[in-house]
Amino acid sequence: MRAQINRLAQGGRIDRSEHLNFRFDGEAMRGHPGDTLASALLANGVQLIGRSFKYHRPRGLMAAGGEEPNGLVRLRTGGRAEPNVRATEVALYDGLVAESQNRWPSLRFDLGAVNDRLSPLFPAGFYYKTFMWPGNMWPAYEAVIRRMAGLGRAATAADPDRYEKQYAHCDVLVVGGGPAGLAAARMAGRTGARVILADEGAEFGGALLGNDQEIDGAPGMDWVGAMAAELANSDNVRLLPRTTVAGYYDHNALTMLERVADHGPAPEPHQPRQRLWQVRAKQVVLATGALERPLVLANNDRPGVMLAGAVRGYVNRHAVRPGRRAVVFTNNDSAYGTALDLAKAGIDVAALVDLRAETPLGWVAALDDAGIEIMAGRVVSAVEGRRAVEAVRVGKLNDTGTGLVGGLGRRLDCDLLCLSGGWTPSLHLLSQSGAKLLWDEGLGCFLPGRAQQAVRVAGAANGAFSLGDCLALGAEAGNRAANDAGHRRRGRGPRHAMAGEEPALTPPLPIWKIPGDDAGKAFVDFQSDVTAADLELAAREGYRSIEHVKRYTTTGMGTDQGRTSNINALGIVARALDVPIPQVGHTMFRPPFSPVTFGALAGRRIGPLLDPVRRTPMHGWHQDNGAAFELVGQWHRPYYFPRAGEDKDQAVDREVLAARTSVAIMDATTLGKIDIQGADAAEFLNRIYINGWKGLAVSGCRYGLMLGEDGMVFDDGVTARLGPEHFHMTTTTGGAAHVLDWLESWCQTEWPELQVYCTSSTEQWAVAAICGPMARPLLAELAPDWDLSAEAFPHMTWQDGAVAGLAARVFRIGFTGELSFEINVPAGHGMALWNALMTAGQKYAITPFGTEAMHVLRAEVGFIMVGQETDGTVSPQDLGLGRMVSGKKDFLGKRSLSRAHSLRTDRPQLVGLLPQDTNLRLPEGAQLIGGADPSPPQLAMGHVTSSYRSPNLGRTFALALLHGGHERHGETIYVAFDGQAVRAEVTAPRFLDPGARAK
Amino acid sequence: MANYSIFTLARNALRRHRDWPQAWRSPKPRPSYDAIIVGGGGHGLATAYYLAKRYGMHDIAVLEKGWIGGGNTGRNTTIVRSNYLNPESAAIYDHALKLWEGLSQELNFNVMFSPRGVINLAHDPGEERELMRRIYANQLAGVDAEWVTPTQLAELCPILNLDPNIRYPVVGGTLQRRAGVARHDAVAWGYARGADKQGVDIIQNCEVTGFDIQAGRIEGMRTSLGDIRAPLVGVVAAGHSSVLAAMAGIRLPLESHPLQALVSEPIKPVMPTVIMSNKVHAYMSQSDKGELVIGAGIDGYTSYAQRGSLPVIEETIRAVVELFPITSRLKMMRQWAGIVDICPDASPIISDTPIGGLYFNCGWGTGGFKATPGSGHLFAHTLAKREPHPINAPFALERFYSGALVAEHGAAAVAH
Amino acid sequence: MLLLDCPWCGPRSEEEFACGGEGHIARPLNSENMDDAAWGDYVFMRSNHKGVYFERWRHGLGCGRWFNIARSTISHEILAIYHVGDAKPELPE
Amino acid sequence: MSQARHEPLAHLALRAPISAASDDAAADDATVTGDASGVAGVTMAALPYRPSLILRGESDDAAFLQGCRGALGFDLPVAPNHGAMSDGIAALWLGPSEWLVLGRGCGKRLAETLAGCRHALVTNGDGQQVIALSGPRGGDVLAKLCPLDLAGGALGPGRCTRSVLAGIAMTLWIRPGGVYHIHVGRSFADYAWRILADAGLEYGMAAVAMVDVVAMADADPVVDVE
Ligand SMILES: Cc1cc2nc3c(=O)[nH]c(=O)nc-3n(C[C@H](O)[C@H](O)[C@H](O)COP(=O)(O)OP(=O)(O)OC[C@H]3O[C@@H](n4cnc5c(N)ncnc54)[C@H](O)[C@@H]3O)c2cc1C
Ligand SMILES: NC(=O)c1ccc[n+]([C@@H]2O[C@H](COP(=O)([O-])OP(=O)(O)OC[C@H]3O[C@@H](n4cnc5c(N)ncnc54)[C@H](O)[C@@H]3O)[C@@H](O)[C@H]2O)c1
Ligand SMILES: Cc1cc2nc3c(=O)[nH]c(=O)nc-3n(C[C@H](O)[C@H](O)[C@H](O)COP(=O)(O)O)c2cc1C
Ligand SMILES: [Zn+2]
Repeated sequence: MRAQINRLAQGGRIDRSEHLNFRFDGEAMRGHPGDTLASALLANGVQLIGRSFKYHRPRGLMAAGGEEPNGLVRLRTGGRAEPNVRATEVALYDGLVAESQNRWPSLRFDLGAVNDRLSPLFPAGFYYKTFMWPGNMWPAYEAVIRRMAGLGRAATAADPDRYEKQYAHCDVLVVGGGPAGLAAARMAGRTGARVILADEGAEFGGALLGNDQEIDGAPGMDWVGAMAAELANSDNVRLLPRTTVAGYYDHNALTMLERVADHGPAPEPHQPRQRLWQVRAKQVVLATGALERPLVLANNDRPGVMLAGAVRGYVNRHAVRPGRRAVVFTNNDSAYGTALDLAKAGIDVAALVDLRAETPLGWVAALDDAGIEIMAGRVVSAVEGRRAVEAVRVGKLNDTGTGLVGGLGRRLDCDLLCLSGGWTPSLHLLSQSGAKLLWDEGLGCFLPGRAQQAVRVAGAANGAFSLGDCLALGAEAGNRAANDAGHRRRGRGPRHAMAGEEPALTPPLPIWKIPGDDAGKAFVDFQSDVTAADLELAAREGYRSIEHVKRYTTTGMGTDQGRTSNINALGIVARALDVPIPQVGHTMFRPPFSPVTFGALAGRRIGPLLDPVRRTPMHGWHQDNGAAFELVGQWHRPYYFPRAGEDKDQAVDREVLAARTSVAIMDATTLGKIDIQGADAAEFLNRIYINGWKGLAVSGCRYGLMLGEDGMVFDDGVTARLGPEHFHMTTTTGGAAHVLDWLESWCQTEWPELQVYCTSSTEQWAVAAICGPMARPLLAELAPDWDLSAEAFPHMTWQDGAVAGLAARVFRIGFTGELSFEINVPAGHGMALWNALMTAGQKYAITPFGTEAMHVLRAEVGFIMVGQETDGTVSPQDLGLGRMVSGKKDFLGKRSLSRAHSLRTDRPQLVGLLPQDTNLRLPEGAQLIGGADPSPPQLAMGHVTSSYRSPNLGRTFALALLHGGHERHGETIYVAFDGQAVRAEVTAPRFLDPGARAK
Repeated sequence: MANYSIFTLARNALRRHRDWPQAWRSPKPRPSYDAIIVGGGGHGLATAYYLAKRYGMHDIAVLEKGWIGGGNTGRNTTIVRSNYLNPESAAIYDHALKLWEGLSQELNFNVMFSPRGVINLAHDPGEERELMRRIYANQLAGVDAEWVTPTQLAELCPILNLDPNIRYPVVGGTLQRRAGVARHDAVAWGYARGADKQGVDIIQNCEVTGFDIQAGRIEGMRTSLGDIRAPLVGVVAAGHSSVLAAMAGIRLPLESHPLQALVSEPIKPVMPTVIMSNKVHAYMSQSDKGELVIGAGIDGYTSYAQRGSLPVIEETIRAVVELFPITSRLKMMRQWAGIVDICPDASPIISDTPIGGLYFNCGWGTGGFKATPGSGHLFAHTLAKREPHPINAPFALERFYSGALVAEHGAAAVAH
Repeated sequence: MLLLDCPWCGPRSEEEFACGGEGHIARPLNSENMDDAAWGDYVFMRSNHKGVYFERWRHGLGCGRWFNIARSTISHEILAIYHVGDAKPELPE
Repeated sequence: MSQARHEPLAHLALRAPISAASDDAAADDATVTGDASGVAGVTMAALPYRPSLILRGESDDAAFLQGCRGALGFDLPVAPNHGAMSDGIAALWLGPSEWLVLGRGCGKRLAETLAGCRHALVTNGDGQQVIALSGPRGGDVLAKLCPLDLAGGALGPGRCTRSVLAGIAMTLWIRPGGVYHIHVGRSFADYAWRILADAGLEYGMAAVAMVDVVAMADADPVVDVE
């Protein structure tokens, strides 16, 4: 077990009384509650944590939060393994297991590090310039490149955890629980508004967690505690720690990722691991703080080079000593506090190097008192050491800030270099919301431009870098947001007194690339291994747009999305192009702010809950009776009912034969049904269907075809006239919803003068279709009061009455060309009806059949299937149904039928095909050609749309769309598939005559 | 201009890469050109390249309102294939695929065309039928296409969920082996560099704001950098085609919608091929850097905002987690959208217009990246000869009046 | 994710709605006498406007009603919501 | 007409009521779970069949409204998303020309009183399943699956609306006491039940079936066609 050699003896927000055991790369270590994995590693003296993406350089931690580019580990094991996790964001728990990534064979000895030696060959975009020879070898090069890249390894087993999603609505969403956010949430909450406060961290407090600023004469964290307690006690406030606001979408819709159980080894039973919140906020306050930037200097990626603010946080919050002897290098005031806090914690501060000649007066005395040397107008010009910082050189900056006076300068031994290159307000979310960001020359950063949605920015995110301003402006933002959300009551809160006056700010001095050691790489994007030289090369090569530079060099494209690097990159590119920064602009911010787990985005609607399985009232019976199911839309329809020992063909043959010789029964519940009523119902149908409806008698049924305005068939079905102003329409199973939408859109928007109501009744009815010669006696038995003779109950009519004692509506229609009855009963009685039919049908060996037999039966008689014979390019004429087209009226799509192309006679037209080999079932989709030679390339004359074996015909047959097919009955053509061409005869698309049978 | 090769790379390494020339110039526009291409996406740049290289027109300019390749060329999921249903489509996409196969060498710029195969999954008998029809049509058209069974799929992509008991089990799929992915940005840059070498002016940050039309003929245009004259104009503006058409008083059969995509964080290789599913709507490949590149759907409304809504992403991620269960603990790193020009028959438009000298190349919608070289070449031919190449003749605007549409919904879907 | 203020139900999430594309496209009454060009214009050609766009939406998973909106296709801001059949409102571009 | 009606969720073989159990294989058909402590934060009940119909007509048609009053005994709610009920009959506004009417005998009475005016009546009770959600976390369960703002003031007790539940269409009727009636199409009932049960796991879910929780539910399964 390693010892916590770098744990400070006192201080910090950790619980020293409890020990947490964990492993990193197999080595056992310990930390305390309150630690992150990062702080615990530092406490254990681990500096080398990962290898970089391209050059496999040794890397240590740079930051303490979500902006960490280097400290990525693979966390957990098995199905819970997760690559690319930032150690800085992992709360330590007992039993934690993590390993380093992107190294082989080990972190210390990584063969990939040879890339660093070869790096002169690998400048930005090198791969665009090479690997082109010999011509076809790229895939081989690619395989090697792919293995080298890629950072972590994904899990190999299924994820055992649950992810929830939840919608939320609020008046004010406050993002960020630092001083500004807490003040805002408190004020908004006091108005009675519905408030949500979300913060990434486990604890509220933001920057106050890491520094020791006082509020009202007490430690800042006391104030934070009081705030959090007040908010927790307000019914109208929802506090969400460990919750990252990830995306800002249209109309103030935001997503938040709550890490519900990530701070423990595994979620409790039924507890989600993470929850994705989808918030709709009337108003948003962004109090997301500011991110510190590193300085770009040679070898600034050595383990031991860290952000000054992060170091301060590790010392104060985690009681960790990130190094024993530090040099602090800054271009702004904020790092002075770090230097002081380091000294306070007993860490030797070799010097504070400020590249500004003018130092902030307010701080100088304090540093003097602490005995810290300030080296002004100086830079850290070189970093020595390979796997860790061993020393730095401090040189004197020339007047223009472009070079050194007198070489690399003085050598200072140290093992920690703290960098502060200024602060970047965290405006990712604001930018996602559509607002522009405006460059502020004085502060050296982008500030919010005019809001495009109902959002305001407060605190450091708005460029307010003093605590007093953050508190005051945060409170004001919260109050105004609540007011704008309609909560007029003014929140009241005390003004706060800061401990002493915060020293006035001396402006930062942006020098984007620190002059110094030319031999070393000066990193800008640490994760993607992009150096200042790469950026300059891109600019030189003509990649002048910052978006081009990004893509050419990959800067800002890693898992941190360049949180610490984008502004430095921008500064360097602007300098290389010699244009002002605003003219270069920043790259586009996109969601998510921080990577979001796929599992959380997927939520619970995966696996068995991916999509509903729609069930008919008889579904259970079908399951119990061994049905094989077919997916049709969301329904599971019986495909066929195999008996023991039967394969699909045998079962279908049996079902088909039964339908033609005795009686067969099918569950037709899934067909769409639409109730159409109103004085103009018949006129409405006249406009919707291609054929006429006004003359249809009450009690009659008629087949109709619907076209889109492009003249192509999109649905069909039988519609019955239930009364003078009342129709019952049926649609295809898959088309039901679309047809209803189609009807509604026309009657609501185009023809509001028509009195008609369309109402879905699909769910209301269960439908059992019985067909075959014995259908009549079977029904007669169950409907003794009924005269079922062809005269009393003719084909294409319907009647109401009792079937098996159930109120029923029976349609004498069918889709099989057989004598058929479609019996409709209220869905609750579907099962009773089915049982009655099965029982009474036993004597006829009643045979349940599925969709496949239904397809065979209908094809035998040449009935089309929408979606099989049609594909959105087929007109009624093409199907041979031209005679249905009414010449007397207009209807949707009619005009398209007389377009030049619609009138061509060589269009694909529906025909029958009889393959010469009567046992050969032509594959559906096979292509029709004129000759016996299928070799490509050649143009097809059409394709097979449906193909079956018919036990009735004793042979196979098919339907096809054939160019000019209506005139080609009797011709021989060839059907091409899989490199062969087989002969077939073209026939009319009808193989059995339904006429007599059905009637 | 320097040739790109391992040797020049090594030579330049010695000089610390100080001497690389610009890949393309950034000239100021001249007052007039023989021809102007509006739109510096892959298609526009390829058009200019082929106009100069194959049709000898060198006095031409490409005007781009932003940065070249910043439109859909820079935001697509890079799937390249040619297995479309109609022979007209197969011809145009396969023409492109053949150009892809030698493109890096032709341009002396590695566009990383990676023919790692593209698989379209079928989840039910209906889809199987549709896909089989396409296979047979492709076989006849001379486009490679084969059916792969679940067993073969397990080998082609071990992380694919082939459990037969899931909600939409995979019953098989089509495989086009010659298909694959390419590096989208490199395509724009490679063509730009190639065109520039031929003397083409590539002018960025130059937005066309109006046309100068006299007596039914195009004379020139107004731009954010001043007026420019040209008797021949090819508009290749993808999602913005209708906007440019409106400047010429024309309407097009297009709707512009955001189409979304996203990438995961980079991981070590898990995905050796490209997989697409229409049923559960997702398509995925893995880039050479290691991110999973995932295509989502379109938003249902017209937009020019280049950003999409969350539900579309959620739908796709559900599908991805279902198809590839090991992705559950991976993370979305970035999502974005492009504005795609959706055409009613899901086929492109390469056409003259009622205005003499004004041509449009648009309507590629959700799937035109794969066509880039072919589209550029055919459009160059059309502009130079002032009449369509036989391959693009069926894709004229006229078809929306005659009814001779080239319906590719099945093969194109919102997929690639 | 848009928030649409249904003229009947008030503000609801986009998930409950369907967009029906460009509005104010009247179906020609006398299509028989139209030439192919005019008919093709009606069926296929759209302004697809960048800027304020007048379009039809339906609260399909709500009250079922169609209505018109004026929406910026650049910012997605909704500038007006009005009933089917009402004239286009006057709006600044 | 004496045949028993088959309830859409009959296949789940729900027993009523069932006590909570903290079983990990929770989403299992007939099951019921509690949270770790076995306490149910939410209770789910599959309500039995009750007659209902869709009523169509125009809100500004005085004759129609009067006819409705005659049949229902109260004013048809014409304000969006309002429900009204009295004497075991309820009318829920679904759209400006569409209402859901629940209760026995309404169909016949409405057909009579509306005979002279523009209207339509479409029976739909058999096509529906109502799942009642109650308990302290009922609203949270709903918020996992439905984008409505249930606490925003617009949708309090007595209100009703159509919306989406996990991608499927539902009609929501908010009853007093934090009880939500979720109406879904019969073919979707199984899915709705499963996903609600799943969503409730986190809070502890008790499921009850076929319980007559509302006075107006009618156990008599007889209904006429039309
Ligand atoms: C998310 C997504 C995924 C996709 N996936 C695939 C895929 O996997 N495979 C595939 O084949 N296709 C795919 N596509 C489609 C493909 O990206 C496009 O069809 C193709 O890139 C279009 O290329 P282009 O050059 O025509 O258009 P663009 O690259 O968009 O170029 C058009 C250019 O015109 C410019 N422009 C516009 N207006 C003006 C003006 N007034 N003045 C000057 N310039 C102007 C624009 O700025 C733009 O740069 C996808 C698209 C998206 C958005
Ligand atoms: N001296 C300086 O130059 C300087 C510079 C910057 C900040 N500061 C100090 O820092 C403090 C700033 O206060 P503040 O409240 O503005 O910021 P803060 O940094 O204290 O708090 C911001 C909070 O927002 C959270 N956050 C950021 N993005 C988030 C997201 N997308 N989702 C959820 N949470 C998110 C962070 O976790 C953090 O807790 C002040 O004390 C100020 O003095 C000083
Ligand atoms: C194939 C492909 C791969 C991408 N890979 C990455 C990536 O690794 N990292 C990243 O940040 N963005 C990646 N992107 C997204 C781009 O950063 C960017 O979002 C996209 O080009 C759209 O541009 P915009 O977001 O700037 O508008 C990728 C885009 C594409 C098309
Ligand atoms: Zn509504």
